[in-house]
Amino acid sequence: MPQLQHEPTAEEIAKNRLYLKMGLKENEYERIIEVLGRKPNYTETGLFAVMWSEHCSYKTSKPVLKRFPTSGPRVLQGPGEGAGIVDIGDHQAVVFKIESHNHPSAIEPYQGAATGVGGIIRDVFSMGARPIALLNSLRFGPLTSSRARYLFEEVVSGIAGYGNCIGIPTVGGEVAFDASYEGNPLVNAMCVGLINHEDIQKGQASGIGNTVMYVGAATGRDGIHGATFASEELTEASDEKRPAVQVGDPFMEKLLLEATLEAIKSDAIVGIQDMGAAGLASSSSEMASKAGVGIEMNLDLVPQREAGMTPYEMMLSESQERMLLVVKKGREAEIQEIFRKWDLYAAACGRVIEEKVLRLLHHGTVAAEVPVDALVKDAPVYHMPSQEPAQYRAWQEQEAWRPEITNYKEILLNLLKDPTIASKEWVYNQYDYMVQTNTVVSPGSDAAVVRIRGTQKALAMTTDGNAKYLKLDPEAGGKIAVCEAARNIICSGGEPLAVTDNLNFGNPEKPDVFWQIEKAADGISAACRTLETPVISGNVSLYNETNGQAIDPTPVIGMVGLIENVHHITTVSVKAPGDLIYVIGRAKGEFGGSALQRLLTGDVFGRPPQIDLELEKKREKQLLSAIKAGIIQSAHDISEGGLAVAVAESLFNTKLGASLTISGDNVSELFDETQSRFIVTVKKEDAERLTTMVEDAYPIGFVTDGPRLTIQTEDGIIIDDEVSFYENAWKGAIPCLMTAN
Amino acid sequence: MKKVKVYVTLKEGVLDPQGKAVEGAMHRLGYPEASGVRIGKFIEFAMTDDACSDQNIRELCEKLFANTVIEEFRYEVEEVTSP
Amino acid sequence: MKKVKVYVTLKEGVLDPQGKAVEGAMHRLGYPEASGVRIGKFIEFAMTDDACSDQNIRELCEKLFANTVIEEFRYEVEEVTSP
Amino acid sequence: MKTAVIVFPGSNCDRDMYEAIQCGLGVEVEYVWHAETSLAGFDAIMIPGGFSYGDYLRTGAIARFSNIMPAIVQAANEGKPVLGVCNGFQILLEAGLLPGALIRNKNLKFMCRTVDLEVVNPHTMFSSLYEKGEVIHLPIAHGEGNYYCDEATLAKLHAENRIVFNYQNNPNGSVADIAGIINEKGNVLGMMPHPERAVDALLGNVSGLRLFQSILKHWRDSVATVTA
Ligand SMILES: Nc1ncnc2c1ncn2[C@@H]1O[C@H](COP(=O)(O)OP(=O)(O)O)[C@@H](O)[C@H]1O
Ligand SMILES: [Mg+2]
Repeated sequence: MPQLQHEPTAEEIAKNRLYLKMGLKENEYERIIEVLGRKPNYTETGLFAVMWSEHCSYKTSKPVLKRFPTSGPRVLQGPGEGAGIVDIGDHQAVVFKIESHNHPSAIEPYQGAATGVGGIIRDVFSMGARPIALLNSLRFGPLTSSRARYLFEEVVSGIAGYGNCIGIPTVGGEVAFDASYEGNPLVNAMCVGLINHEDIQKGQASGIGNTVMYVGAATGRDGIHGATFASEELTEASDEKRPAVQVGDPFMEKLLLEATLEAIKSDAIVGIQDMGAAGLASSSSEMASKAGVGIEMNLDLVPQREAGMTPYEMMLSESQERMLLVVKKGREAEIQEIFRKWDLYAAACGRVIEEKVLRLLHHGTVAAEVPVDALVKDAPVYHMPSQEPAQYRAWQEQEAWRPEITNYKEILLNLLKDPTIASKEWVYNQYDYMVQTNTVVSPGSDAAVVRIRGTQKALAMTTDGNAKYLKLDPEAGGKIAVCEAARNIICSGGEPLAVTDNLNFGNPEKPDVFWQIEKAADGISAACRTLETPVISGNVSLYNETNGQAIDPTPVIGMVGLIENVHHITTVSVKAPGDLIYVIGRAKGEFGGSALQRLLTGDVFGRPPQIDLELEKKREKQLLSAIKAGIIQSAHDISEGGLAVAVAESLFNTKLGASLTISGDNVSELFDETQSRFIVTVKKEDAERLTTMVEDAYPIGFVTDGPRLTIQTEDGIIIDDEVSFYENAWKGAIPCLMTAN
Repeated sequence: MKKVKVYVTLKEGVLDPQGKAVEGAMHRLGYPEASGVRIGKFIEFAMTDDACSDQNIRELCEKLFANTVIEEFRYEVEEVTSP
Repeated sequence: MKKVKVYVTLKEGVLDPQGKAVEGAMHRLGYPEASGVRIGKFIEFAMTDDACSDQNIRELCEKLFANTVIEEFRYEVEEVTSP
Repeated sequence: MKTAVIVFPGSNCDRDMYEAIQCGLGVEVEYVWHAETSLAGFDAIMIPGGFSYGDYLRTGAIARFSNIMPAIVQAANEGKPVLGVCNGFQILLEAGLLPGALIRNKNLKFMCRTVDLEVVNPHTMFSSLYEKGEVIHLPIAHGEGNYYCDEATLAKLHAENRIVFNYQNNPNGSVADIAGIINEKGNVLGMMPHPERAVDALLGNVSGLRLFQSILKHWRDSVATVTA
């Protein structure tokens, strides 16, 4: 095969071990030679390098992902396609997935975050679904650092810039700040779409002789090797890999979205896949491999933004806003017509062939020819060594920490001012969360709620994950992450349907990091099994380290729930004076990994709260039935900061107050983070119905007309302040830090 | 007193969605002869003579005006005759 | 072939919130000597010789590149030596 | 009343406007693609929000050259109600159908929230069902909603009572707290807040509905006059 002059030959690649630079290991290169029966040329080496990167092949995480429950009566599409799909009745289904853009966002936060949003939207509409909501999950270093502020500011505006422009409401998410993310922020974006069953598409290239069409933006030299880049640690040298970051064009994507959704209404389309990580290389080889066929592409016909692009560059480019379609032979013109209406060009650039190879033609010669299964199905899989860290044992055996508090008012105030707990209004006021006019519950409640037009139904959605618990005990923390997401759905009146997960961890080649990944996955799996919320999609982001230091283990759970009737929609806010406040579940005095521990000691240690999955399930079911029965006025789960924070949050923005009377150990009652607990309010006349429907509910006070928070204990009144005193601190914390410097 | 003019443009090879959209508009407006439209930022400010060293301006460009991951910059310094 | 460079800036008297924010950032970065920061746009494109009349460029500037309610523009045309 | 919702590439509140008119107001409504050249047969024209042409260069700058624009100008000249919301307002300004310009929000950030507006002029075909001085709540969602005009224009707007809505707590830096203005003839309204997002009780706000009902009332009254 002839080589372009400036590209190394197959011999040179072997001799100078150039494959190492592309991220291939010695044994992997040998395996390629074995598969091909010859040495790969430059383009082929590049194809293997990206397809066998962690980002595309999940080579170290695959064995872990196998542990997840992925099926269930409602699951129409599990992991393996652009996004997972769950049936919601009436021939409709909800489509969702989460994806990370951590490494690009560390280097170019605006574009890194923006293109992350763009990528996850394409995953959803490539399934044929109309995207109806976006969520995100973000982690940064403490806002006292100017770099953290810069990253936070730019990431939020990048997410806003893309989502607002394309017209998909960003309805929810979470943000936490911790020193472990200082050098390596996390940017995970989730997209939720709605689809009619008959419109479901697959990323498959079936039908020998069918035409491969390229649609969307032209290919440029941007983001070459983005996938391998995402599979490496960030080091000082990362700056040199800068071109791996792309600029997004949300306007182009909006056109692509509308055109694609119009095109799938014709039956001319056989398969669609977006070009995400590893661009043309992964979309073409994956579509072929899944369908058990091959693809021959003429790269001269690929729309190009720059002159003189090589096959290597075209195949590895991660230019944004592109899709690959497989269209029935003879129907190309129809598709082209639809795309032309949207000012887009659909280029017929290849065809489906019987031979299971990816064959690339360029300037009249064969530039590469590789078996598709070798790239996709037969990618290497590694079973990494795993080892329990000594620190974990030490924490497990440590005696439980008992905080001493004298000034409750100050503690509550400081908890509410903790940027991880404080109001995120500064963030979501930059997102258009109302466009599409379906957002019934806006950001700020437990889960966002989006109604489904033309039905009585709505969807509740949330992202959650408390890495502090995982740091202490990844298995317990994994369970809690799922349960917390489920509680947020329940509190909004929804029945949890399924999960998408983003596994953000450090370098899996380190045995203690791999142990965290395994344990977290075990915890997530156990919780998903008990709560009957299968994992239908997800993403893995490893090597989140800066100069050898891993982030806290941070799996993020995205969950969607079904609200059968919009009348069941419930929010955290208390509704009327005189309503009774109940807490569901007793505090056990668990402070390991709690916000209070962080506040008082500056660190976390010991055992995190324990969780009984069966109890969790029972309480969730009971509370949901009470909500459906119409007796719950407001519901809020107790999470970071404990009961006092939860009660305060349910008063904010209401002009109402609360009078509480608690007994027992004040500190535990107010600030511990025992799991599976809720705060609810009911009308007086419904009190008895509540206690018959929900077993562990006990009264702690009532809603008052005056906006005051009063907490009475056996030792007298320990808190008695205007709600605004706390509310101002809670609302002002992030804006204050952002403008301080 | 000096007047500093900084031009920040996207690096070659980096997609310029704005430039593309504007090029389309130019064509529709009756100017199909236009090509290669690129859009950048233009920043102008006054600076005291002593602060106006090359080193300082470069620092401002690199740290503030341009994100050198995707953008490049150039600048001009002019003498301001009357203040 | 010609290369056209257009500079669009806010008219004097029109508040430039972005310029003000950048000025604040410059001060915080340790350059209190900077003042009067204004931010504008810089548009660059190629045009065939025959289409590149002053009249045409003015039309493009007035109709498209600048909103003359708030902005003013100036432009330069350069000869492109090698195509 | 037959209503047109103009769709530009990048419009993204077109569906919301359509739903507001069809379900909220209950009258006939059709999308009109930007490539069309005629608006014959339509009684009212809605230019929805979004990011036409990505809002590249300037908001509304490119949309203004669409094929449909002459038909919109014609409809305006014929006295038909033309409503531009958010990006629609920006387009109307670029097209010169309304005076002034919209620049970036004072804090340079996109802002989405519900704001308090004062109805300054209830004597227009868009606001007749509101009370003078009434405070209503409407959502805003924009990055460039900071209305600017020179002093002479402002004086004229005041003198001719052409400011229809004012912000109570100016969120974006607009001159004289202006949130919405009308043309001299009184049939072209541009406003940054989104009335179409406030027509459905399920979403917690119906303050925008009376704006659409005002247009319908005006149309009914004028049909009645014509046929009388
Ligand atoms: N943590 C995970 N849990 C479950 N499924 C996962 C996980 N990570 C990835 N997947 C699934 O693997 C498939 C490939 O994922 P990915 O490479 O992220 O998709 P894409 O190629 O669209 O970027 C998807 O179907 C995804 O849902
Ligand atoms: Mg994808």
